[in-house]
Amino acid sequence: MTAMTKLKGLATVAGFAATLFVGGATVASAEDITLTMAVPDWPPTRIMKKMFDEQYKPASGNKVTLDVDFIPWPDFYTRVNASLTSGEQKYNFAVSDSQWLGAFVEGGYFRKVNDLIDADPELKATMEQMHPAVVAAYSTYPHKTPNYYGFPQFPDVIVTYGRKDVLCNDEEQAAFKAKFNAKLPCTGEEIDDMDWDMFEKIGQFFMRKKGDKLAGQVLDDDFYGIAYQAGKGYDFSSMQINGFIWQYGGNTWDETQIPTGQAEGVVNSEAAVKALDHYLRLIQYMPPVAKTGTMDIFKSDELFREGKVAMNLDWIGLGEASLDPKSSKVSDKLVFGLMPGLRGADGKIIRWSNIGGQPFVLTTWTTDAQIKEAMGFVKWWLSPEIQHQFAAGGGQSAIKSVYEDPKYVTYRPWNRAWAASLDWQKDVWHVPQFFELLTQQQDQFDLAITGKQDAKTTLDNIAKFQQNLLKEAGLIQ
Amino acid sequence: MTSTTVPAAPPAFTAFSPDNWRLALIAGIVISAVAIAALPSGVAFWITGIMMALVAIAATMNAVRRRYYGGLLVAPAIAVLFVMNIFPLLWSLGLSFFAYQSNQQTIRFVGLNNYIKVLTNDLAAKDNWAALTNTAMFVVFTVAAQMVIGFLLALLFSKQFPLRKYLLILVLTPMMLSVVAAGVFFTYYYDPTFGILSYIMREMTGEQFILMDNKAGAVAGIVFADAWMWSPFVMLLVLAGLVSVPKYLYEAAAIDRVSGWRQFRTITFPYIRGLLMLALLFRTIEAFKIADLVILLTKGGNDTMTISYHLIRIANEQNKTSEGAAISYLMLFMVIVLTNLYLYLANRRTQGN
Amino acid sequence: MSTIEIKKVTKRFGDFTAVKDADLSVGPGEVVCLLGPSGCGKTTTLRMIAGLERATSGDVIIAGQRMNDLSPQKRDIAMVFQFYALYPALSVGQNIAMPLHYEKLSKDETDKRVMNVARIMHLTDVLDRMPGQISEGEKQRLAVARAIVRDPNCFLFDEPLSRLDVELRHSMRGQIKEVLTGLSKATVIVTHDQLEALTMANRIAIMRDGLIEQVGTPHEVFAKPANVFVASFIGTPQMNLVEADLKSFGNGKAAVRLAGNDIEIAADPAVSRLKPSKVTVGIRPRAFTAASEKSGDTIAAQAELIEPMGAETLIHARTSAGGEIRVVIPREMKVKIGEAMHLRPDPKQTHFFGEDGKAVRA
Amino acid sequence: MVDKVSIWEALGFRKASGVGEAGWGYTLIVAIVSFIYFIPVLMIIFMAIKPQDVALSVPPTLSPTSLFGLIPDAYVFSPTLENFTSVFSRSMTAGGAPEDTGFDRYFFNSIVIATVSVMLALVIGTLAAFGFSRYPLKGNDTYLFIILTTRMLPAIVVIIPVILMFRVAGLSGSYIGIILLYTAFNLAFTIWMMKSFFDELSLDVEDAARIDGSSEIKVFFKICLPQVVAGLAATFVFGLILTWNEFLFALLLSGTDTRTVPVAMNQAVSSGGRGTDWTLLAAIETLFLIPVFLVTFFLQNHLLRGVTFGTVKR
Repeated sequence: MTAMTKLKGLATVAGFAATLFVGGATVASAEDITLTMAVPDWPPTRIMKKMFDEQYKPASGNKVTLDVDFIPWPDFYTRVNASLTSGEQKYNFAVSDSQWLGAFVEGGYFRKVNDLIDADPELKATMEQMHPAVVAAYSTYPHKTPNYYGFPQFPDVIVTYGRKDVLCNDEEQAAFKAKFNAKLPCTGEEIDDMDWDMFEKIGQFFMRKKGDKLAGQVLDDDFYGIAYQAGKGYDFSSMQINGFIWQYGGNTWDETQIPTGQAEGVVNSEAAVKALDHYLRLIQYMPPVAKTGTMDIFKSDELFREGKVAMNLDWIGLGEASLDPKSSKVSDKLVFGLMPGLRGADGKIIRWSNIGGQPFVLTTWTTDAQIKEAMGFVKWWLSPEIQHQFAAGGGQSAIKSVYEDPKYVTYRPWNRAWAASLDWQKDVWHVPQFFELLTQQQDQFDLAITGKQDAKTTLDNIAKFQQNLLKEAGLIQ
Repeated sequence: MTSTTVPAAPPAFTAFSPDNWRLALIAGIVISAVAIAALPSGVAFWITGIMMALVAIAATMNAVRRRYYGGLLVAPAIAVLFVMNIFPLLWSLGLSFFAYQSNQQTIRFVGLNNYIKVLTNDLAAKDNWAALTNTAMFVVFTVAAQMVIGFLLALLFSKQFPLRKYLLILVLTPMMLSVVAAGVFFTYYYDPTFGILSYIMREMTGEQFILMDNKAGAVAGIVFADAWMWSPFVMLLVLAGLVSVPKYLYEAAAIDRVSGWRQFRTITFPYIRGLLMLALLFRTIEAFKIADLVILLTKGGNDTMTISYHLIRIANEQNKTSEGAAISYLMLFMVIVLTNLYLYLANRRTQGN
Repeated sequence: MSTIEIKKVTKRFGDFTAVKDADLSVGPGEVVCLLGPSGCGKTTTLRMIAGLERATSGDVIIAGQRMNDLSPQKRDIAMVFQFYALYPALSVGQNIAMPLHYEKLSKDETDKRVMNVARIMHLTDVLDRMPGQISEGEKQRLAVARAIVRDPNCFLFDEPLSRLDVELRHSMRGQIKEVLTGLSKATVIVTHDQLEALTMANRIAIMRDGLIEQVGTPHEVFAKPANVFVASFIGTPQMNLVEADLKSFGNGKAAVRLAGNDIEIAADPAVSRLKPSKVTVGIRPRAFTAASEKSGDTIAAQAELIEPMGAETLIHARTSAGGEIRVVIPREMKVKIGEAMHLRPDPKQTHFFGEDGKAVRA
Repeated sequence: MVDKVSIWEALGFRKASGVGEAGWGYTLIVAIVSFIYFIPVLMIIFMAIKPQDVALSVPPTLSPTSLFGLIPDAYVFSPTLENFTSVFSRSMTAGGAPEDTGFDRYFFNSIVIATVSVMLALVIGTLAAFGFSRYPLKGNDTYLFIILTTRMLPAIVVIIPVILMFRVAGLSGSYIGIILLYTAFNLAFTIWMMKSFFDELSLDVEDAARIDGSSEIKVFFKICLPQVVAGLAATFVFGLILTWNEFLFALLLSGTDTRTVPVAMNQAVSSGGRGTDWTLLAAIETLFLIPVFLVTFFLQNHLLRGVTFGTVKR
């Protein structure tokens, strides 16, 4: 080895070491602004990043880079929570679930954006165009107060996924008529008018064993009527159960009721017990995985896509996979409608549901220069043209002018249920204790779902826990 | 050590020499303290770092001149461990005496209150104790299963036979899988609709089979997956012990007409005892931390909550940092007691002979 | 009856033949040494008798019973291993007791027999120690003790003394021989040390490259080596083996040209069967007498190197043909380096080997 | 003369002798056991080559080949390599064009981070182990036990101070930070393993070398180290397996550029707005298995020769 090659080798090694040391750190010059954003890794965020890269031109003329950290969904909270609470100060923007707001606002991580909205009439107008349910859920803390923190990234609601091929089959229609003296819902409109009783009948009707006939064909595996979320993880039963409770006239505690609101007597009210009982009663018509407490939103979606159930209640956000023939056996047999409701004495359906979806928020350590660019980005994102593009690419928009545009329903088959659903969406607590409340509630619901305790005990336990916890936190007096 | 020359005497405290670590330490502490007090944290961090490096250099020089080889050799490891592990652990230990939630800005000294709370509080303690009992159950079941399966597999592979190398790698593969992927795939194997297990059971009995709908099944499912993944670890250690037994001992035993069981007890076992101990030690430590598989397979349902999963909920999801620290230190205490018990028993048996 | 017999036993490992058509029989009370350089197949032969290796072909017969297919456990034999194979986790006493477990004796009986053997082997003081804590000599005695604690069909020893120092080896030789004499069992000892074999064995089987070259009493293999190999292997200093031309044979004397000298030497009548040809003449170093001057039966040589060995002196001498011969002469005779010698071989101790290397004897 | 061959011998079971050796018959038994043990892995590998539409079919498809008609058609799928391509490039938005998923980078990261940190732990840990073994400090066993305790707590307990420290030191999202952390993570096992190896070595050889005038450094490198090569290999493999699949630290401390495969793998666990993408997950796991599988395979002989040491002492 000559001295020269030795030197070269050394230089290479040193260069590599330097790369290792510096790692991913980016060197920014004066007019380059980088916005770092923590988002869950899924199409609605991927498409946002793509649209930004392809189309966004900042009005300021600065070179703005959106550095998006796509974090897989299962670890998203863990990553974001650890980053925020440890003081890593890594992200300027974070997509947040609506329930997280309180925890991170109280911790001082999420920046209040009222001043930014007020300073910009255009943005203020856009916010006023936003559906109030979405604003309340995604932006406000305490819930429903005019303290704004976030902007919708992907708003979401639960809708009914149905299978046209079995629902509209003549034989099945006739058999259903014969059995229940009612019309088996087949079209979107018929599904829109479906109440829980009808949903239950459909569940019961489509319970088939291997070898039975379904829509004229012999089944090579068991078939089940219905599916909805009944899993122990995260919020994978509360989001459905809350809908039942509200429809029955029951209530949940949330911070809008401070200081007089109580958990005991409210959370475990008679109406709520009846609602939970109703929810539990339908589980028998679901695939057997529901008995294990792992029937989450993904499992029910998977069962539906694999053609194991006739109907599924799930978030719109999971819809794309059903449409894709590669991941769905029912991609050409889909029909969508509203989530069922409870038929009231007047024959009208009482509707309530828990809103899903995520806002994105600004963090408190974002600098003024970054905020300026960030607001430019937000305005661009919420502009009707971009919202239309987003919806066309599989997203949803909560801006009135967008979702009321006749074009909107043509983007995706479930969009016909979108605008109507928005009106009866509610959200749960946004308090910092949300995860404790949620975890305990999910644990209790799981016991009920897996048949280990009845609805009354379940709700009593939840009420008692919430009462204690919230009292300790000074939220209940 | 066979050193012939006498090491140099330690330098006088005031001497300005590169091996005067005492002086360096004092100077380092003073300068760092000033820096931390007066400068922004980013700058102070680096100044403190440089000071620590200087002290380290002085200590090293001192060790070289006085021939403290043991200290010199161990120092880098201790340094890395201190920065990356022990310091954070002490930080957590400190936090366990405060009321602190990582998502709030307040902190307040509460002494042992966190410990008292996690052990006796109406709301918190019940979950802790339940999770602890379950963890104990998992530790017993999965460690026992791993030891037995690992041991039997090792016996199987202790002979020389054709293709041994290729078959051994098959058995070793499970522990190379990522726990998440393995766990997710076990949810598929156990799935009552799509899974192979339920399919086979139904083909055999004609009845629908749901493994995870009761505690026994859920525990069995988790233990099976965990034991399947980690038995190869035990196997490899035991196998190493088995192949290290000199062959002539078995030949002598054959000549002496020693029965199989006695042969195992008096010849084989003494050779693998140390390795079994190491396997038991590391597997027990790991089993105490079991959480991933529980999260993936049951989410703690069917009464399968473990202390480690509980800890993740408390410390990460609910941000109750100091309460989590208290739980983890109680847990650490138990693991230390248990591992020391192992080591004590192991050493007593060794000395007994 | 305690006997061992192997008939036409062959062992192959793949392409390699370790032992070929070995025949050997050991009578009750007889001690046979398998002697040979390392790699000659002697240990393999022993292991086949023990059942630790399976004979590829041939018969292994112990106590009159063919045992090829039996495992070592069923052969009822005792063996002392080269590295003793002491059970490291058991005390000395437990080690000795190990072979007795099979017999399911009472504890008292076991203890009695262990004590008895320990006394014979001088191990009573160390019974409670671990094998790692005793001396090399004690380890060796322990290995023997473990073998003789029971009453087996036969005894097998694999290089029993190879790990001991010279002094210990000497005393152990005697001890083992003494113990074996009292037991009247068929015994096979594997060794590469001819002194060990000569002193301990009733008969010696000399092996080379998997073949048994000669079986005989220590005296036979020394006095009447069957071939060049045995001749060269047995005896110290090594026998002189000199290439020679056999010219004629008459009057019980052979005329040979040997190391540059034409000599006549009395020889076995069987030598007459040989045609005039190349032969190898073997003469032990002690079989020379130094003559004062050259004659028809002396070999001329020049002393080159002188090694005093105490009672005797070993001289390496250069013959006129250039070859070297070793001569042992009494201490009293003084020879200087460079001095010319006339060496007269003792005809009775002179061996003729044919071109095939085999001894020519009546 | 050839012995009569019994049926057992023909099958490879030797009746007598050959202590510790067995033939093809034994291989057959072990092969069956090993295969059964391997089935769950095999099913992952098969999932990786299944077309997406049969991924969750009932009955489960079990084999890419009918094995000459041995397996009924219902259980057979036709293999495809498509899933492996989609690990590296696939559409990330609804109906979008295939784009780079970054997995090439993640694989590179995993390889660099795991290899460097395990090697580093091996160097530092071996030195420390040698120190603990040859120059026992006062309270040696206590130090060793404290080192062991660093493995006893779930990572979640130490993570917050570590994140903070990384931010202050500017190590967030850099290779050096995660590598140092993994080095520490591996040290406990490395030190305990290597100390056991050093404890087993005969001191006579080392003393002889010292008397011959070798320096301590020479004694370590020329005398001790060559004797524990097997141990180094074994420790490397164990360390690699543990580091390779480490998840939590990687999730919380790696940046977008230093993300490792186990973190990115969860893309497929909850993939593109749905639950698990089984074939994709299987393909990632299968690819991810290959490097560590090969390393283990090639160091296997060392693993067996290597891991031999005495009783754990406290």
